[in-house]
Amino acid sequence: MREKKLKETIQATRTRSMARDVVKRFFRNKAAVFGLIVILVVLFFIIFANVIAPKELVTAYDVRARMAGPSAEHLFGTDNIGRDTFARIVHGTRITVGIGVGATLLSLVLGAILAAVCALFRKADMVIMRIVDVWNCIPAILLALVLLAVFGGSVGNLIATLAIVNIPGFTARIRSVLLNIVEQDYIQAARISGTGTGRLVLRHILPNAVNTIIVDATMTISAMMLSAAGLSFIGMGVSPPSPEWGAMLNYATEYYRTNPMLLIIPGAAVVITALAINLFGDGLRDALDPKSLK
Amino acid sequence: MGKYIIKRILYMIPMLFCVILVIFLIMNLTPGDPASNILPITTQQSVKDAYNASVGYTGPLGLRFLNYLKGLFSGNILSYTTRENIFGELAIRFPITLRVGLIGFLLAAIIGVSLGILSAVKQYSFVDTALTVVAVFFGSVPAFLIATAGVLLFSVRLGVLPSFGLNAGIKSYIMPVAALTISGIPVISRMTRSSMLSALNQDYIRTARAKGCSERRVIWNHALKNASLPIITLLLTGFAGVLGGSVIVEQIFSLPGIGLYMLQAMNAKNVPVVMTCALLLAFIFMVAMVLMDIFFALIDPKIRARYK
Amino acid sequence: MTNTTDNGPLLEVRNLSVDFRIDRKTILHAVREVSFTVGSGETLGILGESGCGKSVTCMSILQLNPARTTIYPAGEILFEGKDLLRISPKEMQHIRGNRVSMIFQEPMTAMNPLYTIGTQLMEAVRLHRPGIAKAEARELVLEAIASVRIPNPDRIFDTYPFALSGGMLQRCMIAMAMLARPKLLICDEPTTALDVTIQAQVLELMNELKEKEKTSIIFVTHDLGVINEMADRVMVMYGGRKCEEGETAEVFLHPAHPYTKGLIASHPSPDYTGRRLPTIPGGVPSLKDMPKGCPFNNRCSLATEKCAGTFPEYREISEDHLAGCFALEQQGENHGRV
Amino acid sequence: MEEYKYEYHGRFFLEADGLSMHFPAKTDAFGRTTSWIHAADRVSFKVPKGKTLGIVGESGCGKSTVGKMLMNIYQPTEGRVLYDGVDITHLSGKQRRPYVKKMQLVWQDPYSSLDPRMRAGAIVEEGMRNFLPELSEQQRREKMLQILNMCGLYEEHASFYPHQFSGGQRQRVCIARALSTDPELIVCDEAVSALDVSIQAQIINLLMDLQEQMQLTYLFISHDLNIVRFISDEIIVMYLGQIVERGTTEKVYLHRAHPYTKALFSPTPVFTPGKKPEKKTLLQGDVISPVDPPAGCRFASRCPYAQEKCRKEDPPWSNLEEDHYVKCHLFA
Repeated sequence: MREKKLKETIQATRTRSMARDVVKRFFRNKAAVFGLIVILVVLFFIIFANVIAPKELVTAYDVRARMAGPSAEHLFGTDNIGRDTFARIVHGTRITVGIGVGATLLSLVLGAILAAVCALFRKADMVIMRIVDVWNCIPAILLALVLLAVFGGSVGNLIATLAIVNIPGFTARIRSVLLNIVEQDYIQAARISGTGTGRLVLRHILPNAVNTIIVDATMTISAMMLSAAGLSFIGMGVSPPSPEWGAMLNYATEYYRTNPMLLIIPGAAVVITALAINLFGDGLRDALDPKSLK
Repeated sequence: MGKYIIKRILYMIPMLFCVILVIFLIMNLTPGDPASNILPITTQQSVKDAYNASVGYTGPLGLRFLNYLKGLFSGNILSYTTRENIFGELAIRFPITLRVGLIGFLLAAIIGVSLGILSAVKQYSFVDTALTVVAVFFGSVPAFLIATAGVLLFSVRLGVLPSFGLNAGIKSYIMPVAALTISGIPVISRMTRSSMLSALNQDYIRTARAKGCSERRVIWNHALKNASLPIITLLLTGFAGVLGGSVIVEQIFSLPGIGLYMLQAMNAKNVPVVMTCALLLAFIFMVAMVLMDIFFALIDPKIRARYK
Repeated sequence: MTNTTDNGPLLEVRNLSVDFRIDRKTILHAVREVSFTVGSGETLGILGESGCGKSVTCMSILQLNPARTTIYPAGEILFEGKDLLRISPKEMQHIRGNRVSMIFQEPMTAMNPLYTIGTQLMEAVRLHRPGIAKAEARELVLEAIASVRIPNPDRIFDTYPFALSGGMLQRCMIAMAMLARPKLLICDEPTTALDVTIQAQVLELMNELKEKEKTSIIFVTHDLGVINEMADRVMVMYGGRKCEEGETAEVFLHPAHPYTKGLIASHPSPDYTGRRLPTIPGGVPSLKDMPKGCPFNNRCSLATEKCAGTFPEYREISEDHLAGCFALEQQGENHGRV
Repeated sequence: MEEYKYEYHGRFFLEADGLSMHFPAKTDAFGRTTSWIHAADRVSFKVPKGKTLGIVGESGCGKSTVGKMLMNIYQPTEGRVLYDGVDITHLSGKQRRPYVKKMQLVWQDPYSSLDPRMRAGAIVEEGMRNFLPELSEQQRREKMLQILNMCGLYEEHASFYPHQFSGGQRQRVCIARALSTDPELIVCDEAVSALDVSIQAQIINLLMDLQEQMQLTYLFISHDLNIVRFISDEIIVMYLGQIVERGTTEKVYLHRAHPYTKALFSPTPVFTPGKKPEKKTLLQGDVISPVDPPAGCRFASRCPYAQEKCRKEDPPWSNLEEDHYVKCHLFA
C-alpha cells in the first residue's frame, strides 16, 4: 500500500525531461525570445537573399534614383549612385554574419582540439599553454591588422585572421571547462566501469562541456561580427564595392552630410544583429544553467 | 614577493623576444616589399631593389633581425619611410594615444565599476534591470559605431565638436574619449555586478551581517574587497586592449597617435615600425600582468603567503 | 537591562512561517507555523534532517535569510519584548552580534578570507562599542581568544583564516560570537563539518562557556548524540513543521511522534545487536514535493486519509512535552507513556 | 609484517602488502622533491572473501588514499595489492581489465559521482556494455532493471536524470552502477557520510543485503564509528597514514586499546537515550602536518599518555589478545 503510494508520488512529481525544462525556461525570458526572432529573420535573409532581392540589385545602379529616401520601391532608399540599400543590406547579411559564424567555427574547432589535447595529456598541456601565453601577449588587433595588411582583406582572409586571433582565448576557456569536468568523480567512475578514452570523451566529457561551449560560441559570433565590421570600416577588411556592412559604413562616411541614411541603416543592422545574438546567448546560458536544474 | 616580481620581469624578456620574432617573420616571409607598397606601380624593378636595399629590407633574414635588435639596444631604429628614428616618432605619438586611452579607460573603469556595484546591491530592482538592459545594448554597439554616431550628431548636425584632428584643444578629445568610455563601460559593469553578486553570496557575508555590520559596511568592507580580484584582472587586461584598440578611434578621428602610425606602417610594410609598436604594446600588456600579480598579492593573503 | 520579565522566556517564537519566492509563480513553504520558547540560560536543541526547516527557522531570528526571496507571511519572534520581524534594520543591527549572536556550520568559509582573525574580532567589538579605544578593544579580543582555549592569542590575532584548521576557526567564531556577552547564542550545526575528536573539543568548550556565561543557546543539528549531550529541551522538525517538543530526556525516552521514533531507532545505540538497522522508508522530500497535511504522511506507517488533509493540533503528552500527530488522538491519552 | 594471524586460512581474497603513497609537497629549484606528504605509510591488511573490512579515521588519515590505491586510481609509491593471490599493482591496462571488472567503487558525494547528462539506466548499463559484451541489448536492459530493483529503485527510475533523484536514491544508483559489472569487491569510500541519518540506515541495510545475496566483499571506509562497527567484520584504525590498531570488530570496539582509538570512539556523542554521556578523554590540539612526519609515534603530539620514548621511537606492534593488535608503546 505504502509502496504503491510512494510510486505514485514519484511518477507524479518527476516526469519532466531535461530538454523540456530548458526550452520552457528559455521561452520565459522575453529578451531571449526577441533575440531568437531576430536571428530567425537574419537566417531567413541569409537563406533567401536571392529571392528577397535579386543579386543584380547589389551592384545595379540607377543614376536617376540617386540618394533617394525610403520608398516602396527602395525600402531603405538608395546610395549616391542609386544602388538599392535594402538589397545591399540583405546580401551583406550573408557576408557579415557569415564572417562571424565562419571565424567562430574555425577558431572553435581548432581551439577545442588544442584544449582537448591539453586536458588529456599533461605534457602537451605545458607546451601548448606556453605558446598560448606568447600568442596572448601580441595585441589581438595588431596581429589581425598585420595579417590583413600582408594578405589583403578578402572574406576568406578576414575569417582566417579573426580565427587566428581568437584561438588562444577559446583554447584557454575550453581547456578550463574540460579540466573541471575531468576532475569530477563521475569521470573516474566511468573509467572504473571500463569505459575507454574515446567513449569517455564522447559520452561523458563532451555532453557535459557542450552547453558552456555553445553559449561561449554564440557570444563569440557577435564579437567576431563586430570585429569584422570594424576592420572593414577602417579599410582593412572587405573593401567598399562589397555590401559587407562594415564596408558599407566605410563607404558612407564620405556622405555624412548629404545622406546620413547610408550610415544609419547598416549601423542599425550591425547593432540589432549583434544585440539579438547576445540576448539569445544570455537567455541560453540562463536556461542551461545547471544551478536552475532542480 | 620581490624575488617573484624579478622572476616575472626576467620572464618578460624571452616572451617579448618571441613577440617581435613572430611579427618579424610574418612581415618578412609574406609577399610584398616596402618599395612595391610605397612607390608607384610603374616603378622599375631596379629602382625598387635599390630602395629596398637602402632601407635595409634585403639580405639574409637573420642578419635583418640582428640589425633590428642592434638598433633596439642602441636606441636608434630608422623607419623605412621617413628615415627618422622610430623612438623619436613614438615620443611624439604615444602621448596622444596614452592620453585618449588612459582618460577613456579611467572614466570607463570608474563609471563601470560604480554601476556594477549599484546593480549588484539592488539586484532585480528597477535600477538593476534598466542598467542591465542598457549594458546589453551598448555591449552590442562597437566603438567605431559610437564614434560615427557621435560625428553624425555633434559634428554634422550640431556642429559643436570637431570631427577630426587635434586642433580644437580639449574639444578634440571629447568624442574619441567618449567613444572609448562608452564602449568600455558595459563589459566592466557586467563583470563587476557578477563578481559582487558572487561575493555577496558567500558565507562570510552572512557572518558579517550576523555580527551586526550595517549593509553599507557589508558591501564596502567585506564584499567589494573580495569581488575586486576578477575586476582588477578585467581592468588590467582591458587597459592593454584599449591601447591596441585605439587604432580604430584614431583612424576615425584622424588622431596622430600610435594606432594610426601602426596602421600606416603596416600598409607600407614598414617592418621596424610595426615591430617596435608591437614590442611597446606587448610590453605594456606584460607590465599590466605583473601589476595584476602585485595587486593580487596585496589583496589576498593566501596568494601573498605563496610568495614567501 | 531591557530584559523586563525575569521569569518569562528570553525568546518566544509564535506561529512562525517562512516562505521562499522562487519565481513569480512558485512559492516554497520552508517553515510552517512553528512555535517555541527559549528561557534564560536554557539550551534548546532543534533536531531534524536536511530540508526540515531547522536552519531557516534560526536564520529567521536574526533575519539572515536571503532578503530578496524570503517572505514571513505569519508569526512573531519576540525577543526581550520586541518582535524581531517588525523592527527597523538599525535596531536589528544593534541586536545582531550584541544581544543575539550566531555561529555557522562551515568554519572554513564563515570568516572573511582577506582579513586577519584579529581584525574581524576587533570589528565585532567596535561595532557595538563605537567609542572604545583601540588598545582596550585589542585586550578584549585577546582575552576572548584565550577564553576559547587557543594557545598564543597574540599569534592567532595576526593570522589569516586560510592558515587555520576548521577546529581553530570554529573556536575563533565562538570567541567572536561571545565577545559582547550575548543573551542568546544560535548555533547552526557548529560541529557537523568537524572531525569527531575536534567536535568533542568544541562541544566541551561550548558547555563550559555556557556554564560560565549563563547564555541561552539554540543548538541546531541533525545529530541525536550531540543534542543528547548539549540540549535541555529539544524540538524535532520535519518538512518545515515542528513534530515534537519537550525535555530532551523525556522526548528521547518516550518519543511520541512516529518520525521521532523512527529517527531514534535508526541511530544504532552501542548495545544494539540486531543484524538489520531499523529505518524510516522513503526519502526526505524536497521543498517542492512536500506532501500536503502532515509532511510525514507519505513515509509514516500509521498514516490515514486524514493525515494528507490537515496538520494535526499539538497534544500535550505529558508536562512540557508536545507532539503533533493524529495517531495520538486515536490511541488515547496515554499513548506517549509506555 | 606478519603481525596479524587470521583465522581464515588459505589464500586471502584481497591483500594490501605494505602500501605507501607519498605525494610531493615541495620542490627545489631543480625540480627535485625536497619534502613529501605521507598520505599512507606501509599499510597492510587482508580481507577474506565475503567479509567486510572497515577502515576508520579522521580526515587526512589516508583512508581514502588506501581505497584509491586498491582501485589503481593512485599508483602506490611502495607495496603491492594482491587480488586472489595475484599481484595487480603493476599490470598493464589490458592485463588489469579483468580485475577492474571485479573491483568497483562507491563514492562519498552522490552528486558529483553521477554524470548529470546521463539517465540512470544508461549509467548502470555502461559497465555491462564494457565488461559483459556477451549480453544482448535486451538482456542488458533486463539485467539493468533487475539491479535497479535490487537497489530499491523502480523501473521508471531508469529514465531519470541524476538531478531528479534525492541524495539517497543517487547513492542507490551509484551502488547499482557498481553492481553492474558483477564485481566481487566493492570499496565504499564514505558511501553514506553525505546522507541524512534515516537514509544512512537504509543504504547500510541495502549494502548488507547485497552482501548476503551476492557474496560481496566490502572495504568500508568511514569516519563514523557507529556505522563501521555495524557493517564490518574487522576494523583497522588509521592515524596520519598509518594503521594504529586492528582486529575483529567486537574486540576493537569493546576492548579499544590505542589512545587514539579511545578518543575516536568516546567523543562521538554516543547516543544513549535520556542519559547524559559520561566524561570523556579529550585530545589536545589538531592533527599534525602529514608533510615529512617526525620519527616516533605520529600520535605523540596529541596523546595524553605520551612519553619521551614515544617521540623518538616508532612504536612496535603488540598482540593484545587473539585477533587484536595495537601499535603503541604503552602495550609494548
